[in-house]
Amino acid sequence: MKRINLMSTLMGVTILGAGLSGSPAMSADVTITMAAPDWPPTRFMKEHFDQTYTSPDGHTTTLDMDFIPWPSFYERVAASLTSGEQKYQMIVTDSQWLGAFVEGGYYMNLTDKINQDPELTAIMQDLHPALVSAYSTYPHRTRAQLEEAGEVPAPGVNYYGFPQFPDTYVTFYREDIFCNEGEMAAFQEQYGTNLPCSYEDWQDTDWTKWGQIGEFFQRDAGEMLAGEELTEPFYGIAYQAGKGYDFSTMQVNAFIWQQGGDIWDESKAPEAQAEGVVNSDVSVAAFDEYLSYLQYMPPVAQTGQMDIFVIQDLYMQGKVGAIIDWVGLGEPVLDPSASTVHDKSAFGPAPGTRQADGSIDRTGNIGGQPFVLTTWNSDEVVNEALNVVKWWLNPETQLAAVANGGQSGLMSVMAMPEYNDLRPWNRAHVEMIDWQKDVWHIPEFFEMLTQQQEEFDKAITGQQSAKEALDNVAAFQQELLEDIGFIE
Amino acid sequence: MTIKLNKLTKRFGSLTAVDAIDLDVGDGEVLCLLGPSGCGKTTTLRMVAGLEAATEGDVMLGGKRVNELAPRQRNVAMSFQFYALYPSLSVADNLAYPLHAEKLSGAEIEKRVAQVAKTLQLESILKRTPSQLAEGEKQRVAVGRSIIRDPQCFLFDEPLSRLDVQLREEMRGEIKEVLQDLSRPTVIVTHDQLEALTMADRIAVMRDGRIEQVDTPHNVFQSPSNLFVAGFIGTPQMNLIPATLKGSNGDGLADFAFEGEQSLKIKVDPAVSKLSPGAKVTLGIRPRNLEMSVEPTEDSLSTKIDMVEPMGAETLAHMHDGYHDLRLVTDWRVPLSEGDLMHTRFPPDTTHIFTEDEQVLRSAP
Amino acid sequence: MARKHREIGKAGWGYTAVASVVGLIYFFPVLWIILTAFKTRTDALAVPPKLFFTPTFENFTSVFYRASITTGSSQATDMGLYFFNSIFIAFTSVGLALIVGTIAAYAFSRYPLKGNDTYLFIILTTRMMPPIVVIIPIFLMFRLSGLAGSYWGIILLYTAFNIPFSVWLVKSFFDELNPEIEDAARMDGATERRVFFNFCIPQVLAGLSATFVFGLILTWNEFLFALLLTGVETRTVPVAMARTLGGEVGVDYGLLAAIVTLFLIPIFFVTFLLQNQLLRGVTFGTVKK
Amino acid sequence: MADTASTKGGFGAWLLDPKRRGALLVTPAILILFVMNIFPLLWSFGLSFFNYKASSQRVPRFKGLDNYGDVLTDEKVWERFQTTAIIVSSSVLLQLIVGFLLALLFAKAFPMRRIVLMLVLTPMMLSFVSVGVFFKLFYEPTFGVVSYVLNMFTSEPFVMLGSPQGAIIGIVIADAWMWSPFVMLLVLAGLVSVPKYLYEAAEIDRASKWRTFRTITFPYIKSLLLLAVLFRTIETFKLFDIVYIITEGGPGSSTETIAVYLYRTAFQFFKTSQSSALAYFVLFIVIVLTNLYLYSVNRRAEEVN
Repeated sequence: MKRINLMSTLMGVTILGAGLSGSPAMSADVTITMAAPDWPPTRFMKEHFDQTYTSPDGHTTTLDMDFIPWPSFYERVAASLTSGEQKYQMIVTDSQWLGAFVEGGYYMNLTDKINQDPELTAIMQDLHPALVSAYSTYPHRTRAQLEEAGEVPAPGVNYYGFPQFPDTYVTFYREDIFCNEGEMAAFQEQYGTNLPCSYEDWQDTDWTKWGQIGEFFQRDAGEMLAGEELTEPFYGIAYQAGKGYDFSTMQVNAFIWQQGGDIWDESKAPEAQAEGVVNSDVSVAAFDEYLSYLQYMPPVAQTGQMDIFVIQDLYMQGKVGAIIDWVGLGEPVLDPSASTVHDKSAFGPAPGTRQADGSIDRTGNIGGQPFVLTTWNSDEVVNEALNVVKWWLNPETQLAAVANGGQSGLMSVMAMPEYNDLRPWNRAHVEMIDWQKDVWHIPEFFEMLTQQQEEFDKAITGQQSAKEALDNVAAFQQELLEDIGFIE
Repeated sequence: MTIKLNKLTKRFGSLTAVDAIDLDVGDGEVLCLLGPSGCGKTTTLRMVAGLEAATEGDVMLGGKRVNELAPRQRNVAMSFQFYALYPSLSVADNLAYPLHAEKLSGAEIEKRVAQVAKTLQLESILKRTPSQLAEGEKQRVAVGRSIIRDPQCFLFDEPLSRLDVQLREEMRGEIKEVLQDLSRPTVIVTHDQLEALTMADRIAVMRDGRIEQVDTPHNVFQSPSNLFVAGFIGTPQMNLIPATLKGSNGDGLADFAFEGEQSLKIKVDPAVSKLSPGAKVTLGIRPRNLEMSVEPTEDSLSTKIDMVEPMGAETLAHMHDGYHDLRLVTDWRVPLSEGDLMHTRFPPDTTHIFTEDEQVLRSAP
Repeated sequence: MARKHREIGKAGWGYTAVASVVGLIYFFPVLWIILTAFKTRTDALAVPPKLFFTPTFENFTSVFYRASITTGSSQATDMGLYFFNSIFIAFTSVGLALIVGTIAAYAFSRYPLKGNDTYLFIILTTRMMPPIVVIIPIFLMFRLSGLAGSYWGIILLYTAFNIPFSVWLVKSFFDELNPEIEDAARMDGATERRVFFNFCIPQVLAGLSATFVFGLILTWNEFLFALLLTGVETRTVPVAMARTLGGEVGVDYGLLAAIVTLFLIPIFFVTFLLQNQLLRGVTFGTVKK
Repeated sequence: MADTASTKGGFGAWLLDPKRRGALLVTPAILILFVMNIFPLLWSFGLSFFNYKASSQRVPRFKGLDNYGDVLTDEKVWERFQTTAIIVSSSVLLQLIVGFLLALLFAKAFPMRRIVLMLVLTPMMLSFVSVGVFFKLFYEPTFGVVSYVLNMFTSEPFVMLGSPQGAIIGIVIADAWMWSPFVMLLVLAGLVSVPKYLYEAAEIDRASKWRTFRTITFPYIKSLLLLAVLFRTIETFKLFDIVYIITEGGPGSSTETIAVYLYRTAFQFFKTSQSSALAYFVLFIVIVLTNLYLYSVNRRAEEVN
């Protein structure tokens, strides 16, 4: 298949079906160049590949990982794709990028391959549906929609990606102070409820208690904390409230979803509206609640710079008692050279909103990255790349990945008895993954995200109210989405 | 008002630029510091101005030691070699510049500027900026700026060096005229002896940081006190001929032998009798003092003309006797041609004798 | 006792002391970065901030080695190669721009073309464009020509970035020279080449040094194009540096500081050596004595 | 015409004809510039008349000047320009003041000046990224050394980046710190070029320090200062990394410069054509500034001559 459009070639986009395709049966040297962010989960993939991979087709396969620094990863990949460089055969990608790069003709639609290959079908069936929904589908299909179909792969759904590192946010907390008897008694006395100490306690922790924890532990220098005098101010809680990328949206969405509000739902396009949904009273109240806890957080919260790394650092340096952060950022917390609380930390599920029936809704926004194949490869390379996918999503590989700080999306692996003990946050992660939804996947996601982050930031830094922020977001999204035909 | 320098010394590291010089400049006197470049004359001037700190010795202005005072506190006027006109200011503003420190009224300043402008014929260019001026005009502005106020003394650093010959002559006269009206001690630094000879009341000839001779222009020219001054002052340069004294009588009639065969019996300063026969000396005589003679005499040297340079009213002849070069200046009407043999006479009392230590041999007046 | 008065424009050790205090205050952020290079993460983020601490050299080790995820054994980070690349690419491209620019500058100065000033202005304009705009076309061009990921690609690009600056600066130095000397040399039978190399170049050497330093400062830390147009083999330090800005933790302050510190050394040294020329060159040659 | 060339000895001789020497010598520079710079510029100039999006496979449609219309009527663009103008003017002003004072300090010769001067020159040699990262850390209310020092004087924690004004100040300080040395070098060059005898003359003429500065020093550095203003303005206009790292344009959009916005439009929103139009609009403004800049260079040259 060769499709050359003169105009798009001139404009910088070239979609070339790859040139040579040899016979798949013949063994050959195959090099798969993969764009990957430079961090342990991808480094593990490369190292483990070199140590264990043998091609079932008898190829000599090289996985050539182009490790790109995280902060520049998006630019590098976007520039490579949109300029038609065609350098990469596989790409680690944020799930939000799917729409833009699928529409651009860069990410390969794997639906047929999955349908034709029972092994791949089995893998898709074993993957947690929340992950399949978030990481693989475009146009985006929700978990509910996939499950409604009753079969995997679901008919009429296009599949693109596989989990490279599935991520959720969980609570990181200081066992030494949350389980301190004096503090526990004082908390009980002040709020008439228990200070969460065990995993089970956290399972019963909602946002109200989260706020109480924040208020309770906000202490000045000179005050006592768990029997010791503080030399600097201490804070109870922190979660992301940063202007960069998606560093507030991820947490705000949780509040909105849990309280019954919604973001613009692309899986229901073109009927789904933004105006009236995004800025519904429920959403405004949810965003207001999110904002109300910021007062208990370290002062950086006032700058709109409190991103996922800042809260991690505040926690690791012992400035805050509990944070909600990605599992993917958990490993350094246990590292004595980086963390002053490496031996005092425990992990629980993130708090949620208590429902009328007393249960807690923990719906959250999924993190982590899938990886995808690109469109310009020969059949031979595609087949070998799929072999790599199968190798990666093999339970053995996945277990090794988890043991080395990774996470698995396979339900069979998560169900293994040893899984929860491999890393201290695994139990929370497994519990949380069931609650995950994802933000938009449409090509215009970045425009929407940037505008939203800006409006949220104004609310976080006190320049406008929650209502104003969401009204602005809704108006902007409504106009944009109508313009491009996602809303009729 | 006087300037008095007392054992004034300036050292730059190991280099001694000015070496313990003593100097007095009286009220209304114009003194020229004359010497080849690098002799320390400018450094001396700058020490008087306060732009350079003295290493040792005293600078006295009006009888007061001023070594520790900054230039602004010494109240001196100085004109710089490159004029140092303020490029962004008009001529009028340049002239008025030194008056601001005196807190004069605007009207008073204007009056003074007009006065100086009149004296130096600057009226027509008062509005121009320095970059629009000719060299001569710049020079006049620089002079004007120093005379506009009433300082302790005037200092000029190579005031005419950047002018062409004609302008230089003109300006010499003008400056001299202006200075005569201001009864303040004035020091002019120059390497041009004509400038020094015409403008100065006294000249201090400097070499290697030392003052070789201080005297009136006439005396410096007529009675150089040493070989250096003799050679430095006067154009064309004085003839300086090494010789051996054979003998002398008390009246100053002496016999000299030169390298080669020739010898000379001439009348010189009677002090020559203090030398014992056989002493090495240098005879000095200005080219204009040599006379020509048709026949050889005992007070003449025989030479051959190498080259004739007409100089307008006079003619300069280069001659040699096989061992020494001689220069002679004579009236342009005297016919001279290259290759001619001639005899040059040393008229009585115009020949200076320098002893082996380069000092002039002269009986006390 | 009256104090000895100071001569204008000269100052002594007292002045040095005052200037050093000001200089150190100004230098403080750099000093802090250098100190951070010797700190553990905990020390780097300590409250109150630590001026005195037990120095660690681990950050410097980490610049060149990292632990394997699977085996924990130490792996080279290729940072040595990146340092080489940075130095090689920066020096070559700045040098090349200087050579090409000097030749062009000489022509602009001595053999003005029709519309000389227009050419010069267009040359300068290329420096004014926000780089983001040209990224996509350049990227595609590099792919088509096979220059992407090669030394030559990035060197040529940096050369192009430095040419406007070189031409303008060096031309102003040529303009300053007295062409009579060159004419005199031509009268004496010197060839054009000799005039250029034996008369002109020696007189503008100071200007060339200044141009070199300025080009180097402007090229040394270039990030965006290096990120997009270098490959694994030709990656430069500023790109590699970005790996310390976030991943599993936020900014790795110690490691970043260590790389910054090491990366400062070559350019600091060159600047120090050519300091006097820098002072002269920055005037764009228009200031004469 | 090929014939005339060949009669004189072929192409080589034609090329080396002294008439063509200027053109010949300029060719390598122009060639490199054309391939690496001018060609891509023309390319994106062409793009600015289409509705091309790099993330879309749709065939681009010719839109004429629509993109320019969109850019000029976009409220956000003007807001960003305003922000940029505030940051550029205050940063350049601060650079001028600091650079100027530093230049005065270093204009005197003193022992070890070469070494002390290097302390001040170093910030210029750092990367934007590292300056951004470390200034952000300095301002961080819990860990930052600046905050720590200021906290000693305030009861509330000092939060530099919490307000739009504070964020702008924070960015301006970082940028001005980095580039004041550049202004210093320019001014220093001006100061050094003042003939010493002018100061001596002023001293002899008993001019006050202020008068000396006004009548001698300032005229000599005036046009160099103008040069510094324009050069820095042009560069600061492109300021991206420091802003992006320290505030990401926040709080809200209060520090989002035109360069950051351009980046977002081109790289995050993939509005390739529209971003080209915006860039050319920026270029237009920069060219106006450049002309002023050249004017000042020429005036400087005239003054000195």
